[in-house]
Amino acid sequence: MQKLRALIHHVGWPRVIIAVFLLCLFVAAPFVRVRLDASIGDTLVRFGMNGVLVLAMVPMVQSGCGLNFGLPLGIIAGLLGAVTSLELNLTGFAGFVAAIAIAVPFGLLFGWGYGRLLNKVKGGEMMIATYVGFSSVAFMCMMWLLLPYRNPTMVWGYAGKGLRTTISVQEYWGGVLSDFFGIRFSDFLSVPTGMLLFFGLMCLLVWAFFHTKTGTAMTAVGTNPDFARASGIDIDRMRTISVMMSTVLGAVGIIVYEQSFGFIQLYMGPFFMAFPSVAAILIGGASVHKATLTNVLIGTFLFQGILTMTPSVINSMLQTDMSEVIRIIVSNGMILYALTRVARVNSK
Amino acid sequence: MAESLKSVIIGDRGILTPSHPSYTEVKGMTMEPLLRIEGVGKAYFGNRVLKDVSFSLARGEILGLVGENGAGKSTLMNILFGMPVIRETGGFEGKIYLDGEEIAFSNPFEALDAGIGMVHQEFSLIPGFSAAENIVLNRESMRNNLLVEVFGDRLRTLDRGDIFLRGRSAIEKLGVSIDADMLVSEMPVGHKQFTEIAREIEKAGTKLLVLDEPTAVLTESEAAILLESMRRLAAEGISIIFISHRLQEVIDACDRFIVLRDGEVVKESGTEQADVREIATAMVGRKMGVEEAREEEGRAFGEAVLTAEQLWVDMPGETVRDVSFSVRRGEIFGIGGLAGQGKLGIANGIMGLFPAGGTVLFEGKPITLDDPRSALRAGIAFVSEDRRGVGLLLEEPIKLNIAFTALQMQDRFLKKSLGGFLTWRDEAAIDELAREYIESLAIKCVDADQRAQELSGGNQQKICLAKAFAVRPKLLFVSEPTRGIDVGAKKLVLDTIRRHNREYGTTIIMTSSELEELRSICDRVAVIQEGRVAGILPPTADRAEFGMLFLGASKVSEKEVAS
Amino acid sequence: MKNMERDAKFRLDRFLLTNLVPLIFIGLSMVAIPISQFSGSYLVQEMLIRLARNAFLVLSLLIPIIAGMGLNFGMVLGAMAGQIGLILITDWKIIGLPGMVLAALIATPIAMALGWMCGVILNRAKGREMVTSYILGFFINGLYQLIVLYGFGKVIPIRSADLVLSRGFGVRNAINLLGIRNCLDNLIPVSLQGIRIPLGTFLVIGVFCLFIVWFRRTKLGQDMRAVGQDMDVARAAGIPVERTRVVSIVISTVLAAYGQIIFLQNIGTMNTYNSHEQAGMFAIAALLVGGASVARATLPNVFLGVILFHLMFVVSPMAGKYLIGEAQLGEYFRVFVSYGIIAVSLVLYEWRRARDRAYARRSLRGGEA
Amino acid sequence: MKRRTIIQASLVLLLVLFGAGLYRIGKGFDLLVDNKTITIEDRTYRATSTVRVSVDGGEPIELMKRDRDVISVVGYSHVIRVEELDMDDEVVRSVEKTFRLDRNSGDLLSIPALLGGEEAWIVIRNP
Repeated sequence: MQKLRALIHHVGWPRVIIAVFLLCLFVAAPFVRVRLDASIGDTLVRFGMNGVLVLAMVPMVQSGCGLNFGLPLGIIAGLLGAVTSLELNLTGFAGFVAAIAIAVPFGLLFGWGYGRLLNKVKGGEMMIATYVGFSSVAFMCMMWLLLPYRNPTMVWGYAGKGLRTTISVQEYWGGVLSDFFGIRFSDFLSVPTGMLLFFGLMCLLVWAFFHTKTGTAMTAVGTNPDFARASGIDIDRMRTISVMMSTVLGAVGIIVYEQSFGFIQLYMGPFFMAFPSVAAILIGGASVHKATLTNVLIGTFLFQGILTMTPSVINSMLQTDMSEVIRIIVSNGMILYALTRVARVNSK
Repeated sequence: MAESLKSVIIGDRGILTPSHPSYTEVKGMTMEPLLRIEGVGKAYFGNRVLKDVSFSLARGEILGLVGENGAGKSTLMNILFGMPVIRETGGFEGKIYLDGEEIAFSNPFEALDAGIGMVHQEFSLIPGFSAAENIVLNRESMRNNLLVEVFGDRLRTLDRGDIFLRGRSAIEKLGVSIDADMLVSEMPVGHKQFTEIAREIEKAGTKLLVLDEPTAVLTESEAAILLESMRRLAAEGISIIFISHRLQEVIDACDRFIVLRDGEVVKESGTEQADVREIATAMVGRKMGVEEAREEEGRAFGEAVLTAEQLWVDMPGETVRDVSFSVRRGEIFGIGGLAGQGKLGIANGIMGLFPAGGTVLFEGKPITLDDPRSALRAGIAFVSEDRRGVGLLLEEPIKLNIAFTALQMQDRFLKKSLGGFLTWRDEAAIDELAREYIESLAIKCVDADQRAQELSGGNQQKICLAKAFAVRPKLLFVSEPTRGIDVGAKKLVLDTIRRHNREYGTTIIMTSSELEELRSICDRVAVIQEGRVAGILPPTADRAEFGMLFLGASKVSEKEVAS
Repeated sequence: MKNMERDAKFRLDRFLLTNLVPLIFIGLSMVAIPISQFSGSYLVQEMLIRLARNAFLVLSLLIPIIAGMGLNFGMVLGAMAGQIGLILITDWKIIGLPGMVLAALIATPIAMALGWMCGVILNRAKGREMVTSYILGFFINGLYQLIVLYGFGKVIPIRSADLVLSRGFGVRNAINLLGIRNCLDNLIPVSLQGIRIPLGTFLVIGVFCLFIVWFRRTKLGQDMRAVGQDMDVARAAGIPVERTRVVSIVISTVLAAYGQIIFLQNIGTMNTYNSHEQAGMFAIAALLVGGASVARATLPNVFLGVILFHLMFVVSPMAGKYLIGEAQLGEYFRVFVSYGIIAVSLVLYEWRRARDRAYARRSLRGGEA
Repeated sequence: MKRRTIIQASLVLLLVLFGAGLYRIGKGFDLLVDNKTITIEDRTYRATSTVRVSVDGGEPIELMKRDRDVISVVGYSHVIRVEELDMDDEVVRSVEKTFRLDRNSGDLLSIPALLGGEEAWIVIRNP
């Protein structure tokens, strides 16, 4: 009993509750005639889709910039890469790689500016990041109308210009990762091997980075900026690098998301995209200034698991669709918990 | 006026001024001192900080309380005010009587209610409020209105006119001229200090006022006005405990003084025949438990390796104003002085952690101040006084803490792979390094992967030293190496520093508040007072010499000492 | 001499920085108004309506700023409380001013409870009040949806068929507030040269401004100012810091509930699941446009802000249409401006705070001689 | 302190009463004014002519035979004025009647019943 209590304390109550809740959903699923294999398949797909976006939180948290509510900025870089790749009429892997290749420089550029801005407002990063994200999305709304994209599958038919709200990538590079080495167990369960491998590769890269000299310095900046400065580390530079990494990961993440989802969502699409990722990493056990890859993996799985399972299971049980409300309460409750917990540790 | 207020001694303890209204009562032997402290003692976790302190204070008397930092003054005041920290750590011994009644406050508000006022060193004022508003803070004059009946007392309206009048009369009582409508944020420092005192005396029934180093931030003329105000208050029957490092002020303003050292009253007398030198000696005196003997050896040093000229450092609470000194190769150079005088600022400024200016030459080449990399690259390392704040990555393993600076600044403990494209941490080399230091410094830990925060203070300090040694510095700054660690560990740490100096010939500049510690291992000791070098003495110099320098009572130039 | 020059330059910089946002807006309006081709009287009418509609909501933000808690993004809690009141009176068919007052009466205890909760949570997140209250808004929005979407019609009875979703419970997305529409605005019909003046609402707003002026002179107001400027000093002086902060949020939340009711009586329809979210953002943007900062806001900031912000809001779609031929672009532009202005204000505030700290430190520095 | 608690409690009570009062004076009803033939408890009232109806002195509405219309009223107590018109729109007969509504009363005002002197001229609408 004592051990169990210690374990729960170590893992954290919210994570335990959510894990138990998810487990209950999986157990309950067969009883309300929800196919377990389909559920598992969906969870895996969503896990792969969102993984990289959640991973994009790690560098900024580690360098002490707080939760990256400015993720939409990275997403915009990814969108630019995606639509440009479509404009070039590239298909298959070439299209996917081109999208990433185009998105990365944008990500670096946006991240650089965004990082410089955050360096000027140390202490108030999160609120400002939120609004920088929002306003950049709104700014891009204008740009999507004005940028000279001409591919007829992407622009409004009647005007011949201005990008559509939703653009299909099926005929270009939809599913190139997901179907790569895809394993089909049944009609309902297939494993998106390629996408999971790609996510794994990204995790490996991030892991490796934090074992290099720069990565070590970045961790020190996040853990104790005074220590880092006394050891001769340029704090602002480290923070900027971390923001650039986060932004680039966000850009790559949205492209992975789109190839699996099959559509590019422009305009207000990226608006609230930061919140699920923030919630996921916090559910995984990260705090406002410490995040690990384990947090990413566990958090993404738990959060996406709940998102997959609540609509099907709860709806079958209660005959009402409460999944949206549950998503709002769980994800924001989680963020709220993290924010108040940090303050309590600090005040000691 | 001042002369007439000089004390006369009645009996062996009670002191009153002849002009005092209750003087006649005293003659009738009905007098009970306002405050009587009997046998008060206090230990924190077995560490004794106060021992059998007894004294009493009569109405209208001004008592000077002097002592080095750590002598127990603040603990005594914490006990008097019933600070929660005292109760949380097991209460105190002895008894305190106010007006003949035993008191033991459970929080400072009770002390305030009982008529004890305290003026702290740091200003406790609301910047956007006027002097008057601050003086009556949370005791505002108010008028009732209808809504009070519904929403409670806090919706009473303020009576601004009366607040202004009360503020002004409190200021007038002090005999200074401050506009009661002036905002605190626009005031010069001295006025803030007076505003704060005015707040305490404005409280109805303030009988006892504790002033904690009120003159530290004041100019000389302001300090003179303050002392004058104190006498006026005393004449009105308010007793004052005056804590100060400026001994001359204590002698000028007080009727009587007591000296605390290591938690004990070592001297108590009237100020009439007092002499600064005598008080200084009493204050600094010999400490218990620190070894006195030092190996006398013929020590020869090389050329000057570090020279600082007109150094100023803007470190909050430890401002360095104008410091020049030079340190020779192979030497252990000590920097001492009372807290807040600026001794800690020197190392922090040279290491680029706080804004600084002046010239610092190391091996003939200038160090760029404001840039930590410059000093680190030149081969200077720093063990900070703020161990947990600056010294360690508490949440990271021991080995990373030790290797960090060497890894970042000197590109050691790295290995390349993929043809030099990737530079990794060389975990094996880091392990090796950590093992080496854990062994040589006898760091008590489970293994090198343990997190730094799980270790005791002494072992954490050793990690800080190991981190500095790992960069193989030519010059090492060590600040307060024994602060907050137990006696056994103290000796180990000091021995480690000395051994490093002897074995590698590393030049060491050690800053410490503990004079005996400096005297035991340093070759020369500079004393910093009010941001300037008060003097540089050999460790064998008389304690009284140091005491005088600590207190700024005399300026001894380095030349005099050297000759 | 050099110091004085530096000071003067610093002061000028400060003035520009403090008033940068209103200046940008005045500049933008001066360019956009002629392009939009709106007539003066139309704009005046429009501004009067919008002032009446929004001022109260913006005013509700002032008290937490006095208490040093920054912009109260948690005011959406109050807006939700107000909306619950409105849903109930619409269902009960309570018409006109009595209906509006009854809605406010119902909303009050709900807003007090929510505000108290918000205040307690913010006390646990000192130093990051804004982001916490912002997320708290989303969180409570989840609970609000739970109640409105599943509670109404199941737990809380509603009878009106116009309100209930076809499935038998849950409230429809759009609610017609015909019963109380403009009832306060038109209470005292006044017209000046063809421009209608919503005098009733202005009277309420005026009374509220007087309340704020009076409130600052009460003991509670004084305590809030003290807490806002230095929490530790206030605590040392015996002011109950935590309680004061909670009270400031409760007041703000209750006032936001009233503000939302006034806002919706002017609009006349309620978007059950969105109205409150926009309320918070527009109110905060308007206040910041008026030159307020996270730490300081005055009554003139409120009115200037509402006028400038909504001027931009009215003018930009038309200006976009005439300028580029795309009204849609103007729509996006004003969304961009709303969010951008909050971002810019927050950045300026944090930046200025860092600069002021550095400046204060420099002036404290001891003599270098 | 006690006095203050009493004041506060009574204020809360007052507010609740005030709310109830607001409910009463603000309660709105949508009334169907009906000029159709109706049978109430075996008595049949025929709609014979066009009528002009106004409630509480508001804007009058004209109802032809077999017409019905909606009037919104606020409050519980009202005065209805019905004028029977002939072919030339001349008033033949005018009836004024005070009536009260409550939670359970119907919302269909049958003009023929009213003119026929029926007591229960306010009926509950058949769903």
